[in-house]
Amino acid sequence: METVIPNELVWLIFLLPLLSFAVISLILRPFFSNKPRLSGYISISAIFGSFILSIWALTSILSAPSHELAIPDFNWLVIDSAITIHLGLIMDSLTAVMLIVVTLVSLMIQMYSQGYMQGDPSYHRYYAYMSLFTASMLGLVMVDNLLIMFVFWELVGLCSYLLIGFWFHRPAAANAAKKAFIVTRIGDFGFLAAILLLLSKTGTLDIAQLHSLAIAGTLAGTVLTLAAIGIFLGAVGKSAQFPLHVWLPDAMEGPTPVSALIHAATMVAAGVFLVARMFPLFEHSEVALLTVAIIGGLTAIFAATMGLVMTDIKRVLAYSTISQLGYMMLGLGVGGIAIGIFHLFNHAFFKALLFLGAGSVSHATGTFDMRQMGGLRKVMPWTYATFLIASLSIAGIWPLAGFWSKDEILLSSINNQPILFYLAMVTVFMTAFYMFRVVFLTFGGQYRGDNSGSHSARPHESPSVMIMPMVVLAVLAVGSGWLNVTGGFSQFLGGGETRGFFEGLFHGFTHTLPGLPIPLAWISLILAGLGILLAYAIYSARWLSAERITRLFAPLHMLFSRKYWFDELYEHIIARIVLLKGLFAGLKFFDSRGIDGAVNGIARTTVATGRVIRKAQTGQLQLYGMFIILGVVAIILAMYLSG
Amino acid sequence: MDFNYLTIIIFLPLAGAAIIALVPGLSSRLIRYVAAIFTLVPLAISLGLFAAFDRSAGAEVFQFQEKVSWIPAINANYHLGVDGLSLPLVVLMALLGFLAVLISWKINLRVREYFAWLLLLETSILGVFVSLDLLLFFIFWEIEIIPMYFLISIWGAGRKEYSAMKYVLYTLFGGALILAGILGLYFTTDPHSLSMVDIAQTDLAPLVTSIPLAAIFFLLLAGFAVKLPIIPLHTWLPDAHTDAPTAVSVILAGTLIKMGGYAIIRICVTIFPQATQDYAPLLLTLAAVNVVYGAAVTLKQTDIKRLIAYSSISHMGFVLLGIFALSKVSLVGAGLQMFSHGIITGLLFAVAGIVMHNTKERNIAKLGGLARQMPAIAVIFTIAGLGAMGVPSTSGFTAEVTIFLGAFSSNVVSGVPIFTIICLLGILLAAAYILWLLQRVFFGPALAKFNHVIDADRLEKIYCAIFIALIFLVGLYPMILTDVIKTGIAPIAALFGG
Amino acid sequence: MNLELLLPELSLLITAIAVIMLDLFTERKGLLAVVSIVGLAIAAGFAITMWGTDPQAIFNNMLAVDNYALFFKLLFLGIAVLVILVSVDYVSKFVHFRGEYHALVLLATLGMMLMAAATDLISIFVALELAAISFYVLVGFLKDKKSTEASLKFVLLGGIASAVLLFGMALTFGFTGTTQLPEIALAVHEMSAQGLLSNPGLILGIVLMIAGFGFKIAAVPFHMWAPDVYEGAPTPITLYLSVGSKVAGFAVILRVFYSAFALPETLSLDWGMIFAILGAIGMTLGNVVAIQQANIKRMLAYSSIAHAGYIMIGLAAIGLSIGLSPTTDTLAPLAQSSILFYVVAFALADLAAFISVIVISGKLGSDQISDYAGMGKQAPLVALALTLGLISLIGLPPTAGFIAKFYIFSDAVNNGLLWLVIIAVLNSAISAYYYLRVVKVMWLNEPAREGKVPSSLALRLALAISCLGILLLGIVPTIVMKLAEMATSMFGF
Amino acid sequence: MGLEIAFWVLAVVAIAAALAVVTLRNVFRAALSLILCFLAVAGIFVTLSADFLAAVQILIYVGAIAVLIILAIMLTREVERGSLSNKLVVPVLISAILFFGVATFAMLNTSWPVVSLPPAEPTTALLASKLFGEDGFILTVEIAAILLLATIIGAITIVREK
Amino acid sequence: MSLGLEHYLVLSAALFSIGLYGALTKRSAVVILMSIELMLNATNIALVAFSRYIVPVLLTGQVFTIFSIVVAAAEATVGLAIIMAIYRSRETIDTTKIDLMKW
Repeated sequence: METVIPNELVWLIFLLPLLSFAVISLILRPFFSNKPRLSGYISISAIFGSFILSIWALTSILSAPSHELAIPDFNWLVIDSAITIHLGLIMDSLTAVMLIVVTLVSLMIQMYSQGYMQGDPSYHRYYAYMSLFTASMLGLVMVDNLLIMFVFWELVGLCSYLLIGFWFHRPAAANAAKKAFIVTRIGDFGFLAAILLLLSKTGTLDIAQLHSLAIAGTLAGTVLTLAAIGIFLGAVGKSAQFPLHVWLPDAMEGPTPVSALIHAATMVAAGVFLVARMFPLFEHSEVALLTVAIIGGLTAIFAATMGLVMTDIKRVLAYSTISQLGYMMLGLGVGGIAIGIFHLFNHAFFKALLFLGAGSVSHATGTFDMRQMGGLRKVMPWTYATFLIASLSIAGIWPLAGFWSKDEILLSSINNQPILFYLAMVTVFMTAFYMFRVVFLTFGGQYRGDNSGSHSARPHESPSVMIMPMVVLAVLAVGSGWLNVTGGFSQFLGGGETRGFFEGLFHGFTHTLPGLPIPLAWISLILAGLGILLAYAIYSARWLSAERITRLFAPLHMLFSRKYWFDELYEHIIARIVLLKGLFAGLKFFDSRGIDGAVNGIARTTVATGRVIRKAQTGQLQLYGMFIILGVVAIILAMYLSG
Repeated sequence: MDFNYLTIIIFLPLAGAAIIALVPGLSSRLIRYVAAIFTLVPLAISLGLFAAFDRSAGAEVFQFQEKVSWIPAINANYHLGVDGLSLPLVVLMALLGFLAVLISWKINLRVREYFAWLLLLETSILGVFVSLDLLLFFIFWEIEIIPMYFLISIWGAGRKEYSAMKYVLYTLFGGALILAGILGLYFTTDPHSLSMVDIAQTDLAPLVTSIPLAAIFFLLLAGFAVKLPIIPLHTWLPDAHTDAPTAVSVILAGTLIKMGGYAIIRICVTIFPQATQDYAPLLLTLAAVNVVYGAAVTLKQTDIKRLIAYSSISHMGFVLLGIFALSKVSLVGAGLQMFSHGIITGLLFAVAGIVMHNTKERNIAKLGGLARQMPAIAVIFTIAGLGAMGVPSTSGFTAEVTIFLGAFSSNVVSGVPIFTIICLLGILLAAAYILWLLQRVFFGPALAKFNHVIDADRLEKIYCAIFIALIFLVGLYPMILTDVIKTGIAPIAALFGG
Repeated sequence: MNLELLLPELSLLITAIAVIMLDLFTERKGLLAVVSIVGLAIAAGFAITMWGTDPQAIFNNMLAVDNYALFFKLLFLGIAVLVILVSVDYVSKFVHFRGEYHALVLLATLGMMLMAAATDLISIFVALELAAISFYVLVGFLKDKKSTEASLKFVLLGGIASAVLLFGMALTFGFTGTTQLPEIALAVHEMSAQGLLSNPGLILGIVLMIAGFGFKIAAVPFHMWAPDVYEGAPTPITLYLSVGSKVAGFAVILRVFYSAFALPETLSLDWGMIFAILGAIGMTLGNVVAIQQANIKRMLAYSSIAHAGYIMIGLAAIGLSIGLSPTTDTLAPLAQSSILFYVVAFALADLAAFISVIVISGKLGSDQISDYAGMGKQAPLVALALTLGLISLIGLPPTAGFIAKFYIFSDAVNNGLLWLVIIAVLNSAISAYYYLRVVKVMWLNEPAREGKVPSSLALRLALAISCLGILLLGIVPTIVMKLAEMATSMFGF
Repeated sequence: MGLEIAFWVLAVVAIAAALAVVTLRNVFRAALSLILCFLAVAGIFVTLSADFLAAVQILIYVGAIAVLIILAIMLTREVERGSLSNKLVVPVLISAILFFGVATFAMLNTSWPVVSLPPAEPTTALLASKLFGEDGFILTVEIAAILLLATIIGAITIVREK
Repeated sequence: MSLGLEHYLVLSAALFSIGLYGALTKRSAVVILMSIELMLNATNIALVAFSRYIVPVLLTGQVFTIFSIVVAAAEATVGLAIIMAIYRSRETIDTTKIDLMKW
């Protein structure tokens, strides 16, 4: 593929899924409702097309000078000279990487969904939403204008809402959907404020122009910091960073492939992407960059602690996702675009795989509760194998994908933020522990589920349409990290040095950093190993009793399993008591009794006045006559009194 | 100029009303068709005008003008014309007028009177938007009270008589102040003039009589504020909305309250630039209060229509923000928001009406799980809701974001970024109440008591589809409107250096 | 003698006598109405031919023949025609006195016409009493309890008011030495050098005259007879009191105050303010109390008290306009034609309202508003007319009432009375409450009884005329405005 | 001097008679007091050189109005019931005194344009020419005639049974 | 102080006030009518006095008085007729009891 991809086809990357959405919702669903499969095929073909085009775009960008393609744009909103918003695309290395991630993962997951969603009455709707989401996500990563990006930013949020609430008849799902949307909107509030600020100070929302303004120093100081923090607030919401992390675990109410695609691989990573996209702004504001790093680092360990104690497999994965997103933020904060995005890249594959695995498990057992599982290793070998690979990868075991990106983050943080580094190291341990806790609980031991339940069939391996995508992802979970063994990935994203493949393969184990007794890679590997070992000890070999440990750390366990009471704080105290029952109820009372009461009061007073005055009209004509005389006297007196 | 398009647009519905009211022996069915035709034709003409409107830079501001001397004694003229600001609202009203007839198709009570009043209502609102003479404007402004009174009090629900009377009294009080303001304005000009166009081009400051300009400004503003409505003059709106028949709610939310916003721009801002600028911070404060307070109260509503009504108050706060930020972009945004809110909230009311009609239930707490029984309605309602909470690709987002962008960047009024940021909270709260509403009404387990509830029928689907198409059209391609609106806003923004 | 200038009055007098004579000789009492209307038409014809001629003073300056007077004469003649039309059904219930009824209506009309033309305190007083005596009798014409009570109240209070008016006229005469309005003006103007306010005699005289005339127009606090009398009187007479007698009162006030007490300007300012305040109180009181009324005639009585308040805004505006921008040598021609327009608009609206009441109450035998339930179904056209009349009384477009309010308020604003206008416009909003209540009852409530409401051709004709008038004045007010302007600019004396 | 004495006597009589009219409980006596008052006023007219008016006063007031009133008293059997007062005595008294005070104040503090010409006497011929002459009040007389016509028609209408 | 205009005026005011008092306090309609006649008489005194002192040769005031007397007579006639009518329908002319219509 020597030729550069034509502009029209670049647009098509985004338009194909959109078209699929339109076809499904406007044609298939109304007119072919008895042929649900069709919509799956349409959607998958569309995303496949996008994937192929994305690869073409990637190769074009690789060969383009400065890794960038120029795409002409359209006017979206132009009001004379006062404001100009273009709809245009930015085709650089970051976009290209994201395109690959999104299209590839989406493709895999949509294929998997054919099996997972089979027989669901809303099959059409599912694929319509999936297509819409993919389109929006692709739009998000491609556009060159902050406002338009915000448009897609909101749209992916919307799709997330729709898909979390896909089974809307379940109150929990409906609740979770609403919560997700509102919580992320709090973040969007910051994003939008930043957009407003940037436009008012610079007059443009074109991302490239903003970059150059920040680099040139025109955009600097408080404005820059505020804008960057505002943008980051958006990212915090979308990427479920502390303190807006509460929506993501609840979002697991959606169908599992949705969780895999949206709440693990792509949409939640959009926050990381956003920071990366606007990185020059962060780069020039120390405060902002530090904020990113701190929030990221804190979130990583904070979420991991909760992941330790969850019993729902998807919730463990959800906290894991939050934690890993924290890593990415940390990576961006301390290391730059390449490091953060590299972890995003790897994480997309192994985390999607983990979710698909969880989906496969629940497909077999009808539950997500790990206490109801066990022993699935035998009946679901493929699922077990791929899940294990992904777990090793996320735990950071050499030479799987997770190891590479995580190591880079650790490496950068030790140089810049030592405290965060130590926290990250603890997180490494925890990650390995909770992942293998899942593995052992789910696949090890004996089956603890209830065979006589509604899911009457015995646990069984999932159909191949589900297994195949998992296998593909497993390959990627192993190998995606190798892209940067040479530093090529970083180079592509504009940072880092290159080295030979084999040199790179062992580089981490041979270089001891100042301040550390042994090379970093060893340390992290040992910590991960310890984590796995502990999990083995407790949940597989049962050398240690889980119950006793729980009792030993009862307060901590309570803290973790109740999620630090954040839900209670937000939903009960702030939302329900302070706002709804307090402030808003007060305002409503004021509205109906105060303002409207005053209005009705005035009306009543007028009427009552009439009632009183008419009493003067007694029917006694002489009284009337008296008023004539009193009137005369009053007028005269008034005239004299007023002069 | 060769053809009196605007006159025809305004008075065709009136003619329809006259036919319906006076020709004896029309069957209900025939009456509906007559009403449909007499609203469809104005819609077609208004769309034609929209297409023919000269958007080029040097074009005349007011187009399709008609001017006939009317009451020479007070220099009042029958003067019509549209500019970029009013044209979209005319189109909107013509559209809603037609859709209102469709929405009312199932009305069976006193059909003849109903459609006569409905058409008269359309005439009066259209008249407000195209009048360029203050007296004429005011006449149309006031005429609307009578049909509204009847429509709410006869075909309404709940405390309909109370609400209708409340509406009338509020409007009359507002009208009273407007009348006083118009008179004050009239006597300030020299020679006395009632022409909005002429007065706007006059510098009033040297002409001030015993009545200060600011006083006139506030008289007019207070009158318009009732319509918009600006808190604390808003309490008629929830009652009127709650108890009005569906089609009337649609028109009320769609265009009637826009009369307030339109008039503030057309009269208050354009004629009193100095007072506008002086008092902009006050008005911006009210805008923020409208947005946040309105949304907060919305969250506590239990009646489906009342909730939407309060959300309108919140959304009108954005219009106010856009207006008094006084930048060109924000003013265009205000114009856009008026249109957008018209279709979005119009749709919300239309669907809420269907829900209430089909389920015989309006208490949100007692509804639930309807997405199973009425899937089409659920989808439509969701789309309308998305518009109301400003989700991108709907017109709601485009309009609100334009206001925000314009307002935040405005350099006419100091401190405006703070107000803008406060108003941003409105979007957040909007998400909360819309999602809550959706969840309570449509999601959750299906309730057995609604098992016999039917979904939208074909007619309902058709008019909802028109609304939806417009919501997305404006949301995705806002320039279809902004190109027009900006021609009307440009001379106004120029008063403030924009 | 310029008897030809008295032709309208003479023909009316002759008609009145002819009607009484005819009553003695014919059994076809329907003829009486026909003859009366013919007589009124002839009188109107004469009046029209005089329109536009130069103002003249006749009979030693007792009367003026000017457009101003002619305007009112034509108005009264027109109203009288309608009153006789709407009385047709009413009168047919009497066994006796049909001739007297018509004669008295004609004589009252004559009295009011003379009031509008009189330019001498003596002729004003006598003309006013002619109208008043006729009305005293007409009010008591039914001779039932209510009617006689109304009549008694009217005659006794009217007597007191006459005495008060006469006392005021006496003081004015004493102060100026003349009873002729133009000469009074000269005398007052000459004496202004000595400081007018230091001569409380004149002020007392003026205030007493305000009270006396205020009784006629039902201005607060001289209004209290009105509700009781309106309620008790035969409805056509109530109608005539409301739109005829009251308008005649305004015609006199305008002429007296404008031609006699215009200068010095402090005097104008004073009575301007008095009218402003009385107007403000009147409209507020009238409206607020009207809300409480259950009887529609009584409600309309209070409504007409309120409307007297609105019209007084016009008087106040005139007073202030002279007071604020006096012309030194001669009086500026009366600029404000708004009062004239307003009284026409008010008359039309009240006509429509009262005629509808006559029709509906004629069927129901009740004036209670609650009994009007369902009239929208039983008598849609009459209900529509009543609705239109009430809307015009509220002052909503596109009716005459709106233009009238706009016109009269604009005069007030022009003369710095913005505060008064704000009170007035808020008042008209309040008034909507009780007017619309009637509308509500008619259109929303279910009828208590079945059956159509019959109405005679005469009533329908009268109703149609007034409704058309309301709409005509509301949409193309220019014609009447022109006439009103001519009437005020050709203001003779 | 004689004029002054006459005035004072007549004034006192008039006021006393007037007070009697409004205070006496016997309606018939009140009516007689009214006649006395009318006569005193006629006397006052004489002191003002209005001889013709004095005659008219006696003829019309005493001869016609008072007779009518007495007739009415008889017909309505008012004598038996007596002339009672309503509940408004105190407020009306205050109002009347206030009015009297205001009126007296106004009258005494005004510089009336008094001319010291001798009055025209006798007045009868003069009045006749005033009333019926070419440049007089002939029109007003006509109106008064119509007024009386209306009165007669009205009174008959009202008094006769239905 | 010699006899002058003011004396007559004060007398007139006094009689007027007395009449007024009577008109507003007496229950009997006939007495009220009598009081009204008193008031008119009082006014006549003022008119004649003005006529005598201000336009002694023109007699305008006296002319006015003649008309006033005519009007008084007419009012008395009509008033009494109405009183008769009301007596016929109610057997009383006590005005405090004639309050069928009020408020």
